[in-house]
Amino acid sequence: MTDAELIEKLKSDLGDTVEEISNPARRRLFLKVAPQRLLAVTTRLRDAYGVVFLSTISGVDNGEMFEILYHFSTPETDYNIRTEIPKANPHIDSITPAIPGAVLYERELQDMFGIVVDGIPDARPLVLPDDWPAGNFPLRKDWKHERPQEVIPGGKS
Amino acid sequence: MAVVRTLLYLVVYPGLLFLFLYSTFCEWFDRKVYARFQNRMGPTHTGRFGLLQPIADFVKLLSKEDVVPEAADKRLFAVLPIIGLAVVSTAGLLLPVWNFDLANPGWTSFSGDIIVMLYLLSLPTLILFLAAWSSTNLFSTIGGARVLTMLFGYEVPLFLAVLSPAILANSWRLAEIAAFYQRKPLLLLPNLLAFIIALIAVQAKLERTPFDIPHAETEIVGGTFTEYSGKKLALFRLTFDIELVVSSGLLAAVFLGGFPGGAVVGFIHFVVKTLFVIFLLCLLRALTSRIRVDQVISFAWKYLAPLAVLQLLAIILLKGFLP
Amino acid sequence: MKIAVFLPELLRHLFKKPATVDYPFKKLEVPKDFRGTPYLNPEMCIACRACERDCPAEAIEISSVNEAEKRFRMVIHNDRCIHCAQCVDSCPTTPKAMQMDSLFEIACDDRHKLKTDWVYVRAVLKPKAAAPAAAPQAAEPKT
Amino acid sequence: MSFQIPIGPQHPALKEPISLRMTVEGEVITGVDIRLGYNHRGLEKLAEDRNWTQNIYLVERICGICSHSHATCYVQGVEKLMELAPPKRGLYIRYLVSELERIHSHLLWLGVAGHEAGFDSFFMYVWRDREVVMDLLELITGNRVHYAINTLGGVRRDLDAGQIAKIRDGLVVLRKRSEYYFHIGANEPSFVARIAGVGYLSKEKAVALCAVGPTARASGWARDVRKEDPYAVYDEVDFDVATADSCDVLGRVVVRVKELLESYKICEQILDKLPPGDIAVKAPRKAKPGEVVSRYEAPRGENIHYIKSNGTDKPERLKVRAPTLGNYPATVEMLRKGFIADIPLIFAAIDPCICCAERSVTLIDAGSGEESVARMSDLRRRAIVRHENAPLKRNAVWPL
Repeated sequence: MTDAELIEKLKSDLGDTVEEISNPARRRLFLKVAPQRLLAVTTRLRDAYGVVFLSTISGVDNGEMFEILYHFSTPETDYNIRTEIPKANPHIDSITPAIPGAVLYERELQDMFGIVVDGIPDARPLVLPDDWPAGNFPLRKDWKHERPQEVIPGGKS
Repeated sequence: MAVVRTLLYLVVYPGLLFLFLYSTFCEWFDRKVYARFQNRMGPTHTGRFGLLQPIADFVKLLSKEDVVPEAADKRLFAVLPIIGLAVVSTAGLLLPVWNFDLANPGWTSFSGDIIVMLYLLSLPTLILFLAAWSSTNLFSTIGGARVLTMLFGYEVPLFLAVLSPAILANSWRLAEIAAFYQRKPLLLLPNLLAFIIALIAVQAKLERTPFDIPHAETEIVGGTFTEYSGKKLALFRLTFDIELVVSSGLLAAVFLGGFPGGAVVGFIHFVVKTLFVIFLLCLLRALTSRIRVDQVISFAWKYLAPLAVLQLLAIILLKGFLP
Repeated sequence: MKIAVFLPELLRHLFKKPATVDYPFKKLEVPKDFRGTPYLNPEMCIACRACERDCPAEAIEISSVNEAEKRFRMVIHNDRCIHCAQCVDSCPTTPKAMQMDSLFEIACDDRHKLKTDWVYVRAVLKPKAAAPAAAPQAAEPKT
Repeated sequence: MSFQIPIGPQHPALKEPISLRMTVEGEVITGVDIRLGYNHRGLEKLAEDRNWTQNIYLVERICGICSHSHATCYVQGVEKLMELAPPKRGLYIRYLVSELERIHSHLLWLGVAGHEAGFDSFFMYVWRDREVVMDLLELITGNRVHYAINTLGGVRRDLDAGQIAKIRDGLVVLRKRSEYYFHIGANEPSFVARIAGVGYLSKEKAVALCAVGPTARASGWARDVRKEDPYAVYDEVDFDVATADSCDVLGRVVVRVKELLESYKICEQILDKLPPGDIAVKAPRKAKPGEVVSRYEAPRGENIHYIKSNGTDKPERLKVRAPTLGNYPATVEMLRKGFIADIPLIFAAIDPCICCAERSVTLIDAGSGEESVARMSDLRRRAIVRHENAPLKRNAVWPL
């Protein structure tokens, strides 16, 4: 099945649950869905299209909004599901009911962007230390890392 | 005079000094052969051909910081390496290396010394277990449990295998067993199976691959030795080296026809035969991968112990036919 | 399943030469394109700062000593250098002002000894000049 | 009696820091927890203030073993963003290096598997043979580990006839030796007894937990990015996807061995078809705004980079998912109900590359034993204080 046929099928199948489907390159489909429909679309894709493999979840800080991309892949094509949530109220539903392997990526998302994933089975921080100051989310654009002064132990300067 | 002689026996030959030098040499030999099996160089640069490397390691460990865990039973923790060393050195005294004359054997040779020696050789295992347990580290505890578990596997086959030549020789005395096979070397052949079983069991006793389970570094870090450092670790390593010499000497005396000849020839026999046994142990080490502790037990009880019993039966039958 | 399949292999190796190189006593030859330590040919450098801009480890520092005399100072922090040779690729001159040698034993006990610096006069490249245009008198590397 | 043992952050079986908390009952594992973040380097944030060229070397240093994988994955994506078409010869050389890297990585892994099982002879032989491919890589790229052969728009170094001949010779030696050693390694009873039936991961679980690479393929799930999303030269070469159905560590060994043999085949095909011409085109300094998802089959599995550009010479966002991170949930599943003795083998069987999985923020440190985590700077300060206050030459006791 080529990408174009697949897009037609997806459009007729999912209807207006998907806001936008684009195909910028071969084997790359970008679907845009509303955050509250994410789990439904994921489940539907898993059951009807065999989309079981989640490569990763990447988040981008776009200023006012967080853009979250779920990168799925199947032998036919890659699905990248995009959703946007407001920075003021960063809540998203967990997709672990559909894809159990998503938990690590969702934990990373929580750590790095401060997005609250509702219904995540394991909400502990993944990569940040326990004494990490609350409210610091490193991959947000307004978080700046200050490089510490280089000190050479026992050195002259 | 007798006191001086006894002291010389104890301290110089075949006592501590000789055992120290010879065991470090054996460690060098073992490491070198192991390295050559694996296309490596082994110790090269300390002393000629790296001969001094084990001594250098020993001295280096002696000079290292000695850390004792807070929660450990400190007295037991400190005293165990010394007891271990004493036990294996005592076992070393029983080796028939210096009993040149069977009619007038030294005061350490007596009827039943083979049993005493086997007993002394099982003590280090218990000492290891105590050392592991007293250091209270999690990894040590697991290692200690593994030491004891393995003990139940290899000890019985080892005893059965070592006793079968003794039964054939009709003696419980190492010097007499050695002398018996000296007279009738062909009778060594029926003991071949027992020799192989004893080799495997000794390998397990010395905790070398494939039986290095109690201190399998990739699984439980240092295992029994996790908390040991500095002087105590050095003594433990020396204990293992001496145990290697003593147990290979035991196998050589029992299965390879003893160490006949006078002082010099007998000593050369001793060296050649123990090195041969160490070579075989080293080969076994290079040949296999580590197995799990449950596999050790099932291997020992499914194969080693029945085979050892079979060997014993065969020897007893053979003895009936012999004049 | 067989027993002791490794045996012939092990015994054969007993008589083979070790595969190990006795390193500090014998040394291996490195290939001719080995990426070692970067160094500067001061007579070719036009101080365009392309290397400084592209260096991923920020190991190159170029500062102006005297703008009127066109004297520049370049410091290569070999303690930060990751030996990627991007500075050589980025260098626009022909022949290159930045080059790599094949030294690999540069470890030492003090990070400050790893700094190399040059004070030099900016070269003015003539279009087809084969010889370096500027005098290299000020170009002694100091450590 | 059940108790918890910490495997890592420092442990002889793990060459890199990760913390596994095992709840064990005797020798049997009953619970597993993985803690990351011991050595997080903040690479994704760092990439946002480096230019496109600098980032090649930054992502290359995500990992030492699969350095080329990350660099290639990144470069592939940026080339799409910049709409560059690298010349054929450049691509062939780039993917030749990537196959050689796969060979070196798999040989390394086989040796490590031998070592974890206590089979040191196998380890030594395999690593000795690995030197052959390391030397080839050094010959081609000028370095043994960080090849740095990728540049935007092609590769940086060309191959000459002498090098090609040497690579062919090396491949012949490698193939001969690997076949021989795998034959005898696979017949050594004590080794096979250690790895067969250990670390079971059923196909359903592998799919559900999104396992990647050889781990998934050993569970009978034939997924290979090179086959399903053929990038660059992979639709021009002929190779098979290796799979195994035994779902255990033995299956993972088999998959990697088969992949090695496939890689020798691919390398030879690439050398046969190597076209003449340029090796690189000039790349612009800035990329147009856009986004790209770049996938690459690293030796450990699927490697995916999401790159977003905002029209400047620096990326807006670079998301790196290394294969090891994808395999962690599957590892937890595999370790359950295993023996303590199996931990190193099972964990090593995913070919963990901890530095790959740890990328995003600052140096942190999981403290020993207790569940306390301290900042690296804090630890360093404490270490310096302790060093300065330590009395000279006294029997020290553990300071806890």
